[in-house]
Amino acid sequence: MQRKLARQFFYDMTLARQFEQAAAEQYMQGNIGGFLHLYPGEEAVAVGSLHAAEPGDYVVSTYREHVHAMVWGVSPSAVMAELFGRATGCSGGYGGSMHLYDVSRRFLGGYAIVGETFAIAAGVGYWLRLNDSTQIVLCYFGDGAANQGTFHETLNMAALWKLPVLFICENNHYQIGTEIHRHSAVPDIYRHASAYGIDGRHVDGMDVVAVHEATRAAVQHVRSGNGPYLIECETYRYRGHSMADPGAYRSALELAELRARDPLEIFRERALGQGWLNETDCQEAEKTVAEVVAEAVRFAAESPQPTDLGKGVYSEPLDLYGGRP
Amino acid sequence: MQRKLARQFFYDMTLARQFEQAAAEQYMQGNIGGFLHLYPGEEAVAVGSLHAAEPGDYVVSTYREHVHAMVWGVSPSAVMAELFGRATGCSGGYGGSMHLYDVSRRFLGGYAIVGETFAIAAGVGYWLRLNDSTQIVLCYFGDGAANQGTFHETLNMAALWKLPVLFICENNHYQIGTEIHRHSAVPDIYRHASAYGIDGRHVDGMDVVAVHEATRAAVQHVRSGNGPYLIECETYRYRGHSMADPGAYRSALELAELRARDPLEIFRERALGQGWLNETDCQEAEKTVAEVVAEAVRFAAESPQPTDLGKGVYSEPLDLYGGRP
Amino acid sequence: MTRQRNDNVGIIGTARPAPELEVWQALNIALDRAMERDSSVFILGEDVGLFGGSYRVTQGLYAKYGEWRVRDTPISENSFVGIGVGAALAGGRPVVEIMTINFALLALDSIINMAAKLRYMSGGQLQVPLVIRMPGGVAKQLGAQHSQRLEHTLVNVPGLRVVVPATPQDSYWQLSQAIVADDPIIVLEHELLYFTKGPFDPDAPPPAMHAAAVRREGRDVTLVAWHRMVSLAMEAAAQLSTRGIEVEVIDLRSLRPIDLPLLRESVSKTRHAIVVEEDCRFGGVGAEIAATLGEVAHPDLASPVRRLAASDVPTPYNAELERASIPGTKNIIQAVEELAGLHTD
Amino acid sequence: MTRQRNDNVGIIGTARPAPELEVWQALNIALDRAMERDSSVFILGEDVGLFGGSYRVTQGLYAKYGEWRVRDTPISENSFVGIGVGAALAGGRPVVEIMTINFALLALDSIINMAAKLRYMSGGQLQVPLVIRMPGGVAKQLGAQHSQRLEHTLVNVPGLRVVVPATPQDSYWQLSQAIVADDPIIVLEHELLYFTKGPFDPDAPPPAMHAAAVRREGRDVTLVAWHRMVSLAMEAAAQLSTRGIEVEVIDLRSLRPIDLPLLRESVSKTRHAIVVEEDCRFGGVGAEIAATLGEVAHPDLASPVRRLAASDVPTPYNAELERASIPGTKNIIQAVEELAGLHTD
Ligand SMILES: Cc1ncc(C[n+]2csc(CCOP(=O)(O)OP(=O)(O)O)c2C)c(N)n1
Ligand SMILES: Cc1ncc(C[n+]2csc(CCOP(=O)(O)OP(=O)(O)O)c2C)c(N)n1
Ligand SMILES: [Mg+2]
Ligand SMILES: [Mg+2]
Repeated sequence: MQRKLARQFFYDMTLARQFEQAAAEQYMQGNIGGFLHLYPGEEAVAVGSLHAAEPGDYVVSTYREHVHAMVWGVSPSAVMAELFGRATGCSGGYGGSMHLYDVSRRFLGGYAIVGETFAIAAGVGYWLRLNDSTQIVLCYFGDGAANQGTFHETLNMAALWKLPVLFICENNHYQIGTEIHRHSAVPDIYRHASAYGIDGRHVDGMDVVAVHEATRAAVQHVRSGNGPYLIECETYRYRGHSMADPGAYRSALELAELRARDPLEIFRERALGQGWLNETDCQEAEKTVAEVVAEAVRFAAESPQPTDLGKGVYSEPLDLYGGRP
Repeated sequence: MQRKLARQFFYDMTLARQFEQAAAEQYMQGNIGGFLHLYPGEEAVAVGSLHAAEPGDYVVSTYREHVHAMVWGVSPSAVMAELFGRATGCSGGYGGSMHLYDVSRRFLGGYAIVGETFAIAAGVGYWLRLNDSTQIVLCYFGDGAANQGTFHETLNMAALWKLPVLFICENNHYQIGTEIHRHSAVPDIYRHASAYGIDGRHVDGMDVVAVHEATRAAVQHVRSGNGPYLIECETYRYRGHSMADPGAYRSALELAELRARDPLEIFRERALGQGWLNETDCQEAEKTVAEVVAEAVRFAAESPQPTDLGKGVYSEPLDLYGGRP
Repeated sequence: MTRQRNDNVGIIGTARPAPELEVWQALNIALDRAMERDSSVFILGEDVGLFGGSYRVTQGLYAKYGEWRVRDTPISENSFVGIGVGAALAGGRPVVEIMTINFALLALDSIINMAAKLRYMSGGQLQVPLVIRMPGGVAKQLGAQHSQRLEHTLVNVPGLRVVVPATPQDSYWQLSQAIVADDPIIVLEHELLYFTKGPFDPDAPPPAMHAAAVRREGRDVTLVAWHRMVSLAMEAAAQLSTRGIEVEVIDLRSLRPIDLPLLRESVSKTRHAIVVEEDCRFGGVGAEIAATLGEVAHPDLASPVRRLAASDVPTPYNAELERASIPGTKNIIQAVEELAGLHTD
Repeated sequence: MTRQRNDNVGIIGTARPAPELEVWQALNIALDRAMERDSSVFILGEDVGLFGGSYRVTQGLYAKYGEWRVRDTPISENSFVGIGVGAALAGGRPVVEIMTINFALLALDSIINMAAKLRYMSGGQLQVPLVIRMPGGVAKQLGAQHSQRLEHTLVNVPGLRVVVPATPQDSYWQLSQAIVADDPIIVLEHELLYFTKGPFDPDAPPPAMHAAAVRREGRDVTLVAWHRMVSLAMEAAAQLSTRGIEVEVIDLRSLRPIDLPLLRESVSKTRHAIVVEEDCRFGGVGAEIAATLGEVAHPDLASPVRRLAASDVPTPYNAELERASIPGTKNIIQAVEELAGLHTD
């Protein structure tokens, strides 16, 4: 493994962890409103997979997408400002935590209705395929989302038309308070792929290197015109579903067990052991991240509020009563 | 095979064929309106499968359901009267061809939106299971319907909760004008069952005996509390999708080939060969059916029109503006 | 500020002092009692069981009634609502919770094409005693996809009834009535009302499910509101009263049917009406109320029925913009003052 | 009976004689021209390709443009509309056909939660140049599930525009305009209008997409109609004219936005208005028109705006009941006569 990539993994996972921690604090202080879904425990998935894609590719994610946005190049400040609802946020303060967008980077959201990411990703894929483009789409979804009808409908069409979409399941075993065995008859999500003639595989979602390697192979498959691919990353979220959820449906034992497989810790140890990183690298990264996150919070707090209620509903102002100027 | 059952198969398939022929004629004469979806070519599916169920069981079908209704005990006259929109029809003239119901026989429709049958059947199954009933539900659907999100959603729940539902696919290779390889990435519908941990099997849907035997085994499986089961019956429709469709998207060759495997002819030959039936049996059945169908048309034509526009919208009359009597 | 209960004609309530409860508790008691009384009542929805419901409404019922009567579902809205319809056809009385109304957009085929139409299409044979509960409305910065009000979509559908309880007592009454009724009924709950308190007496005799209630009497202007807008209208009325303008506040309680006789009675006295609506103005339910009242009460009205409604924009995340997007007490006061100005001219 | 084209103010048309075409042909030409002009335009839907479209609208396009630009889809409405949204975000200009509006109930999440809201939620970054075509209305005995009119659901949604062309010329104009526009636009087509003929000139300059049209001038009553109800209103007007009642017929053409200035202009002359609607009365689009017109045109109106609409029932299959469930020419005549009586009293 390259040193450069290892640094990047470490930096990004640290950023992910610290950013979400800061977001939780800002939420508790009332600076962030609405629903806030955090990513601690799942860092290896976004970080490992996104670094296997190319800048021209598209990314479509869910409402738990702060980390995806940042790893894909949206600045922590723009994300934090969006959580604060400020005009400098990556959605201008109109979207909020669940609706991050950055068109210039081809980061297409941010969908709060479970199951929406499938068709959006396939639609982008359709357009790429129609234009014989070599770009692909990364589509994230949860284990609960796999039960939505759109999963089935979209995977069928993606397979039929060989669309360049890589479906990445963040299987954290829970659909809010419902454990996967209580919501899915076949809880190995990757096994669903075969119902569409799609190749699928399972990977340890706590191991950023494994996720990365699996994704690299999958990206290669998809980019070569072989149609869609599905990767199931088995992972875990440390917090409740959102800030509103204490997560009381999980046992302390289960939580402790999973926390012992912390993706950041695992990677740090391995990277130090293999000599990909040294202690100084890690400490420097942690320090930089702390500064970046503090700056993001400061930036967000000092940013102006958006002021135009009607902006952007239509491409040009529209009087619903047909006012003639 | 019992002589009695053989007679029944022959009678019902003959009724199916002749009834639909009469319906087509009545449609051409303007006595039947709306969309009319006919069953010729597919008779072995409804006839073979329904005779494997018990009277207390429930049946849920699609808009191509005249034959299912009749085999399940609704009189041809009540069905024809419904196609004519008369008050004596099995839905009082309010439903039409696509919405046949007979609550007393547990024939629950008649759904015109593709994919609706799944959840209705599972809902009935849920209620049966909640009450530890030994009855089961037969749920019919087409190959095109398997692409609807409700297929996926419902099969998952039916499997999770071991609901007593037998899903029966009438795979006639077409979703109106779109051939199955152009609408489904995995056109072997029975293979989809495994994505839900459900047992599924394929059967020749032109062979009424094969359909019957497969269904008997499946009914046994479902009734014993093993949860749902899926049978794919491969069949063919001779006519266009509905009376409005000339079916020009199919080659004459394909049509001729399939017609050569006509379910009625196959069964007649086999039954005569095996001595289950003799020529007299067949001729008698054909004669009786001709009378029954003629009577159905006469009954329908002479029946009164329904006259109350507002009947049955609610369980009791409701003034939307809250009129106080 | 102390608010007095008013026992005049048209005001729903009881003279007996009642304990105070929150809306979610009242709904919880309604479910519990219905399930105790009738074993055909059961609950379906996401996280209604082990988790106890996103807004606590089903709390405790899973432990008490078990998984078959309080069923946690996968995220499959169209199908689990359809399962509710199927079970209702077979004899059950399902109460389906759609976690929030925003997800109802996925289930409208089951609601509109099946639940609402099956009785009619079957010539009156089939019965669909189904209740669908959905929290909705603009809450606190939930963003455009999670701030939906779909009243306009549901009220137009023949075969459905739609109720909008705003108090614990009404929540109890109307949910209880909906469960015993033989038709599909939509119970719209407001996310910001679950934790508001109010008097509660489970044994008080209920008014008709669709009856509107006069929450405050007044002679100058009628405010027609429902759900959260009722409390804003009450606040506005209290403030206006100090300036000598007496507003009559009507809590509609039901959106299909609507209690037109009560509205007519009110405007025959006040001669002015404003509909206050949390949904977007264009094509909202307020239009039905204004159009009908404007037509039938024309001789009584001194000015056309007005509508105060949300701006015609998706709900923005930013807190200030969000607040500006829906009517507030100030807007109501201003609208009444404009009318009153006109009135006294 | 010969009908004259009228070139007065407010009447859309051209002085040049034009060939006659049917509505489906006009739509077909609009698609063909748009696809020729702009390679980012493509079509998605069930049987739009090889089969040529259920109502022939896409006939010939599959052969001409190939399967990637005219794509036959599985029965997966929510997802193929969502695919349209995704492709639009990436730069395409998809024209999605939902085979009939009845199936749109399955796709409303993609339409309302995604297409309509994405631009706003992204702070104006995302663009959704998507057209969704859907045939609908009460046709001939298609039964309750296949006779839907969902105008009321769609017109309330911020971010959408909804057009309702009733003539070949308007069908061509409005579909063409919708395809080049940068917002998601719903084109509602009426199943009984596809094979009606009318003058057609593809090169005539179009009016604004939302502009209403005066189809017949009159001084006594304004009839506001759209889609198939326009032709019934015209018939009624012709008959009433023989009895000395002169009706002004307005074809609304667009339901979001609506052309309120034209309506006001008309009622300032006629002082009476009736909205004629094929959808159910309760909570229909007619309510918005009546409420708004009643409010802003109050001083001009001699009587409240009335609504003539469908009965509030699912559509029955029986032909006579079906006919009775929606307004017919006779009902329009009767409604006008009632008003006129009132008028001349
Ligand atoms: C259609 C829909 N139904 C319900 C919800 C409420 N909801 C939000 S997240 C969630 C659980 C999703 O679980 P999963 O897909 O596993 O993602 P995770 O949150 O675990 O990352 C639910 C039920 C929703 N947003 N959309
Ligand atoms: C949701 C929905 N989409 C589209 C249609 C229009 N439609 C009616 S039947 C049909 C084809 C169904 O094919 P299949 O399920 O194979 O059944 P078959 O007609 O072949 O028996 C379609 C597309 C519909 N009724 N419902
Ligand atoms: Mg999960
Ligand atoms: Mg088929």
